[in-house]
Amino acid sequence: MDLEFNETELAFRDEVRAFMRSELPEDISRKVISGNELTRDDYMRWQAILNAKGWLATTWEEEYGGPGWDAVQRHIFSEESALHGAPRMPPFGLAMMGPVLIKFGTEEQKSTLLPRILDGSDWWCQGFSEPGAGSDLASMKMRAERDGDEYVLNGQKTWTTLGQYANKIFCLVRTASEGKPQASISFLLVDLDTPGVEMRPIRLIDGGYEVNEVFFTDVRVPVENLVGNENEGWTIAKYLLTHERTNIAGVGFSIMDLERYKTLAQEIKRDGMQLSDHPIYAARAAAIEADLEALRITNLRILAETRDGSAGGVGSSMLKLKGTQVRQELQDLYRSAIGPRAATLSSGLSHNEMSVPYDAGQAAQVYFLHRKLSIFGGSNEIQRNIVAKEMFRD
Amino acid sequence: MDLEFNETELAFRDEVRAFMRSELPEDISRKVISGNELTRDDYMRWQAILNAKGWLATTWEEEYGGPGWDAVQRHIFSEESALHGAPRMPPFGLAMMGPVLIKFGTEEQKSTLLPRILDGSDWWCQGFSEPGAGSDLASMKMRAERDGDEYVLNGQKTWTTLGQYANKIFCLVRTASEGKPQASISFLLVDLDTPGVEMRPIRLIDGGYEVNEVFFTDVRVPVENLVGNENEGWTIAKYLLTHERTNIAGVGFSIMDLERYKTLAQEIKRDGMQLSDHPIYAARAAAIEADLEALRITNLRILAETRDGSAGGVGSSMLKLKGTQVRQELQDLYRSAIGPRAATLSSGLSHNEMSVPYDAGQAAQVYFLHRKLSIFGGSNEIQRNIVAKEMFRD
Amino acid sequence: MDFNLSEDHQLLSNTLNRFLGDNYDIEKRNEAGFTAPYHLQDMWNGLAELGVIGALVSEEKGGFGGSAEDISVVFEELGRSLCVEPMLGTLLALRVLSDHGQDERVEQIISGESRAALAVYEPNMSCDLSAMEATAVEQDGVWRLNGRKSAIYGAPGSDFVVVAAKTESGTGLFFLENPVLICAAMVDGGGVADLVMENTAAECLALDAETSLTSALDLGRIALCAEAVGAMSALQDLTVDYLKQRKQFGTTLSSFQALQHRAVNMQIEIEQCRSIVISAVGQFGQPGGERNVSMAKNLIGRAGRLMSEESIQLHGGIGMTWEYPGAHFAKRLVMIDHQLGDQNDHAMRLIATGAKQLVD
Amino acid sequence: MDFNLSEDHQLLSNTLNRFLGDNYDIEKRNEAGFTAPYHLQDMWNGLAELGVIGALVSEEKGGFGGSAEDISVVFEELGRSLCVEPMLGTLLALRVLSDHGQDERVEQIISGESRAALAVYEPNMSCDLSAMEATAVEQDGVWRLNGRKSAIYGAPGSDFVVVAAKTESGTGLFFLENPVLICAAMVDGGGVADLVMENTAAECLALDAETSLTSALDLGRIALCAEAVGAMSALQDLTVDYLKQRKQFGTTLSSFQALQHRAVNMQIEIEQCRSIVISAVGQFGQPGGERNVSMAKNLIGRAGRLMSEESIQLHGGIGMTWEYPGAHFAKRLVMIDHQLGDQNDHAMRLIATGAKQLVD
Repeated sequence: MDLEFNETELAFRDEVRAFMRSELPEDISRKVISGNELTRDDYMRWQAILNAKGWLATTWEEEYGGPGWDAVQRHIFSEESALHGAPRMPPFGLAMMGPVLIKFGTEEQKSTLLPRILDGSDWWCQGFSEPGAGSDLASMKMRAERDGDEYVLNGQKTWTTLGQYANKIFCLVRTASEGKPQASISFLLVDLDTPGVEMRPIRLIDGGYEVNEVFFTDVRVPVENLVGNENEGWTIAKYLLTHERTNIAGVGFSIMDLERYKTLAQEIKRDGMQLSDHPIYAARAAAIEADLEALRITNLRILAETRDGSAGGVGSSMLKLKGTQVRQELQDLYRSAIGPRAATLSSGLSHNEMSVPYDAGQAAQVYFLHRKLSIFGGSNEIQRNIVAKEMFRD
Repeated sequence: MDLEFNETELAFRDEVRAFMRSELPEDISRKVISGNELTRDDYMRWQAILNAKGWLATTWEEEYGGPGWDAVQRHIFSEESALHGAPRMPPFGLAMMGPVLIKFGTEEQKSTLLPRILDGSDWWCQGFSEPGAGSDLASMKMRAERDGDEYVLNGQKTWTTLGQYANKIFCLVRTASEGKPQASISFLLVDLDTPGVEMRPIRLIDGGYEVNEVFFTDVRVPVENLVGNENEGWTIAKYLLTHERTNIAGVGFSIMDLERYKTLAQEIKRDGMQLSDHPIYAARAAAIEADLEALRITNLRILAETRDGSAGGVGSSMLKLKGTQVRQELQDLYRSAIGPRAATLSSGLSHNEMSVPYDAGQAAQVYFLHRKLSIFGGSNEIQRNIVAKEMFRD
Repeated sequence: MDFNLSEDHQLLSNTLNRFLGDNYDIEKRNEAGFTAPYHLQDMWNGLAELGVIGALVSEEKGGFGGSAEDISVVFEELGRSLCVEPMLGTLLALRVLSDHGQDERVEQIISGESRAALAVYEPNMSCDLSAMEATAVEQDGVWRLNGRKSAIYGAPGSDFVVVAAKTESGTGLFFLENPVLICAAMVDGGGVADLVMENTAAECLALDAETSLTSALDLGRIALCAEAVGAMSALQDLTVDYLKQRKQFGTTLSSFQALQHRAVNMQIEIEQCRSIVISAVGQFGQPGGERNVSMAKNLIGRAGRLMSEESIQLHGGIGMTWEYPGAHFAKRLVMIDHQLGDQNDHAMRLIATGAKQLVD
Repeated sequence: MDFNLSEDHQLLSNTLNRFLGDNYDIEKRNEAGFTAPYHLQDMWNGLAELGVIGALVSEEKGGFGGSAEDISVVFEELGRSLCVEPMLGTLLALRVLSDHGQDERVEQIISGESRAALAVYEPNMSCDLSAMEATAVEQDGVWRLNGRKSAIYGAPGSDFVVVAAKTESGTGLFFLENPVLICAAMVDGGGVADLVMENTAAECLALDAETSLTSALDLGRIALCAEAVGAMSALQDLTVDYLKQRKQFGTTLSSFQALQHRAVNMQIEIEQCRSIVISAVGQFGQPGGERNVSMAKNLIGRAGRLMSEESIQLHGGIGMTWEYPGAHFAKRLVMIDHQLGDQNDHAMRLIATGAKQLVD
């Protein structure tokens, strides 16, 4: 048994660290660490820096422009990214569209679309969920009717993350009116500037804007935009859902959050008592730290098991479950540590005016926004169902 | 809104308190408070004292020998009993058999059996559960075949509490081979000394003995022992299950346990620190105290709502759920407070030798035994199902 | 023993419920709550006309109520409608003003003519008055205040602020007209402000008002707890309705046992919260009654988080959206824990007062 | 990075598993564990023959292992079989003896010829050596001990006890042959004793052995945590099997979603416990490694209670019976938290050492 990375891996980690220290723009990392929204330009600047280094499309094969990393390297890269406050690059182009095209796309699709993902010409978003069909793809309703060399799309998608920055969307659509979803769904690419597409923002609980609804009214899409065969979209969707999801446990984010809490606890007083000496807070932080250290190792164990393949469904479900619990606990601890001022929105109260080194109301907003962790991307209830199915299999 | 008992009720409470202080034998209350098992004789002594006072069969009408109390008086009596360390009288004769006979029994059954319950001639036990059918009466298997003026019983009952002290058992038996349980079950009384009845102890997790299995092999019982009509036992069982259960929240027990904990925390040190000053323990005890105070009021609220009738199913399910949680938390707090010595069974280490005023290993035993609170008498999962059914009713 | 509201209280509750229901939908509330002055003046006038502000003060002090129960009846209804009007700040100010013979000012506030707030909290102080750092010193017959106050609820748009500050005799109260405030919205809507004082001249109301302050703050805590119970009930109704309607995998969410059991646990906690408010109300003013207040704030803090997180989770994505009323109830329930001392502050207070009791 | 056992460790694990499986059923265990001397001499001899006792000490000190990983491999198997043999007490005694050049005694213990236990804990001391009250004073060339030791694991039937007591130089170690013990069974089986010392003469092994003691106790904690992981795995297997088999209302318990989700939560905690033991083993002896030990003991304490209570609850009545093996696993998991410092003691240790680190 050996907990340590080997020498090659350690050297790689040092290389990533050096890169983060020299190349990650400080204004971006500051935003990430304090939980502020990133602009499209922030993402694009970091994307260009990664692409120049060849570290952008971490899961792609080298022939398509990926760095040729194994699972451990990908893990190291994403953990170091989190620890240094690098943006988590939206997965829709790099981690979803790219691998899908590489596995299911035509040569034509690969040669035209993959480079556009890397150089930022295309920002993809995802059209899977529909109102009334979040985790339940089988009840999906959006239709694509074949009309000559085109499909005519009618319906609605929702929870489309960062759709406001995107120019393209990949959709699951119903191409057969009958039969099981496994045999009636197709995977289709749509330009967002096609007539009949309308994107509307959904304001979230914190007042911020990161997801959208997309409406399709008689939208005409050429049949070449199909990925894979007609009525075989289920296979692609399943591939995406079970595909290795790097950093699903978010250990790096949680380590960063715990550090942030510890700094705060050294700086803030509650009723005259230094928060780091406050027994209730200190005992709770100690328990969370134990959970986080265990999670870090669990993550590595599952990584080691699946070093050569994709992560098993049960393993990644467990990581998602515990990972979101730990992160949400930390957000709650941080919010709660701030005390009465956490109820105050920052507008009008600058950092200096607060005379404490944190953005008080921001912490509560971040806490509320991060309730999404246990809902989006397959709710924790769905993850428990997945693990239970495996546990109670005959 | 008025939280207080009225003057009559307060006078009654004072009367009960005075009675407890003067009449409850100290050796018995000591056993109750420290969680030791009571002997049959302990129960019988207290039963005789209560019976002499006319306070034994708290739920019976006056004509049958009950005290004629309303729900508030019954509540006050059971709370005061708990607070003073009086034994909780086994419900099988007094709270189950008695009310069933009064409601469903023949005049003959009432006149012969009720007095025998009061004077202790009969100790009844309960034969409802069967192996493989705990909360699920529908899958009950024990059969009673009619043969002339007798039933012939074959089958097995289990979880028969204090059966070792009993001379009689009331059973649910299957008297029709087909049809719904609602139309095939009868309520039958059996002398435990009838040939073919065998009682075997079940040792519980703490090594103690309070439940039993009862085996019936060709046991012949006269048809006069039927209560109600043949195949109408379901009605009686349902009556018993929804009948008002006094003190289901166990508030008095929990108050006593919290006091016991506070005394301990004043007397014991952990790593040199007085336990009452230990922030982790003190904060936890404070939260439990808040839960308990809320439960005390919840109990009174439900009592006030149902003052004149029997407690609603949902109300008593909620009281059982929160009541068992609070009691079990207190048992856990107490066990945990004792520290390393809680792992030591008391045998061989007398109180003096322990040089602390508690029975160390006993606390852990009591904690384990009290896991039964959330299982027996309708598990907490069943209670949640009951409440959910009401909540989500259309 | 009677847990029903009296006829008067039932009337107050119904009137308020109807008024808020008729005049106060969630869109209007959200628009007002996040834009200065963070409430609606015509709503405030309406509440004054209904006598709701007066219900916070006793008849002998010029109001028409003022018992802990009056206050809990009012705030439960405010919570059920998620009202952002500055009633908490007004309650706190009214109580200390009426304790110190400020009859005229009290009358103005009750009539809705003017509005006041109470400045107690500070960046390093959450619940324990002895941690207060702001000071008041008399120089040449003028009282001058120094220090920083924060979390002054309802201060934006108010006409004056009552400030608590340390004097040589204890914790004094000072009256500040047209204060210069740093105003902001609260995370869950409504107004709040900080106040920086540098030799700020003020009128002295009392040199040592700790008893009055503690009593006012404890009533504020009861108010917040009652508000939480109202908000929890409304949120639970939304959640149960949603589970009954929404279908997934071909069946309603309410048929999934894991979700059922969680909804039951929530329901039990709501009952517990309602009970602990009754307990705090019933014991208010009795010896040891501050322990019941702290028990209430501790339990409500824990249950509020549970209700908030579980209701969002049981709703799924829709529960995360601004458009959905439930999200705002959920936010309110968590933020209530940040006001007037949170679950941990009140656990510490229970520990401190518990030790005291045992010594007595 | 490799989380597989080495071939040697796999062999050790398999051998021990087979030996215990062949010789040690639950009835035999329960009979032995509650009757003096609270273990089975022939099992102990068998374990010595297999080299399991030697695996607790390094080769240079006369054993055949001695690393934190060796110890965790042994104890995980002991936990899986719910073994009551006095291995914990032996581990503690062996480590301090081998640290102080007691080669002959170490050899006797490894061979099974004699047995020893370590007396550290006291009625008022749970985890923090500085709270120790027992003293040792030299008079006329003889060391005399005073005070009371408790929770001496594995002491009944042992040939000698190593006693920790305060000296002028620190925490000393003393050797006591044929001690007069107050013996008892543990709540979950196995032997434990108290020791009352009144001017008791003893041989001095060391005047200040705090480093050695802390290291031995931390290894003991790792041992207990590994034992808990073994016991949890076995208990979870029983629970999952039961849920799959047992029918209620016409369907298996495993088809109830509320129970499924709870079983999943348990499974995740077991994985977390396994991970934290790996972390504590990996960091043992490194700077700050005691924090990982305390994290392990804290997490295992919390998860152990969850596993114990939930497994009993999911079983229903049968889980409450002495006859059912699961009940004894459940008891062991809770009682492990009482040994060598519980979740709260280790939270306090994490707070103390965390503060130290930040100051450094």
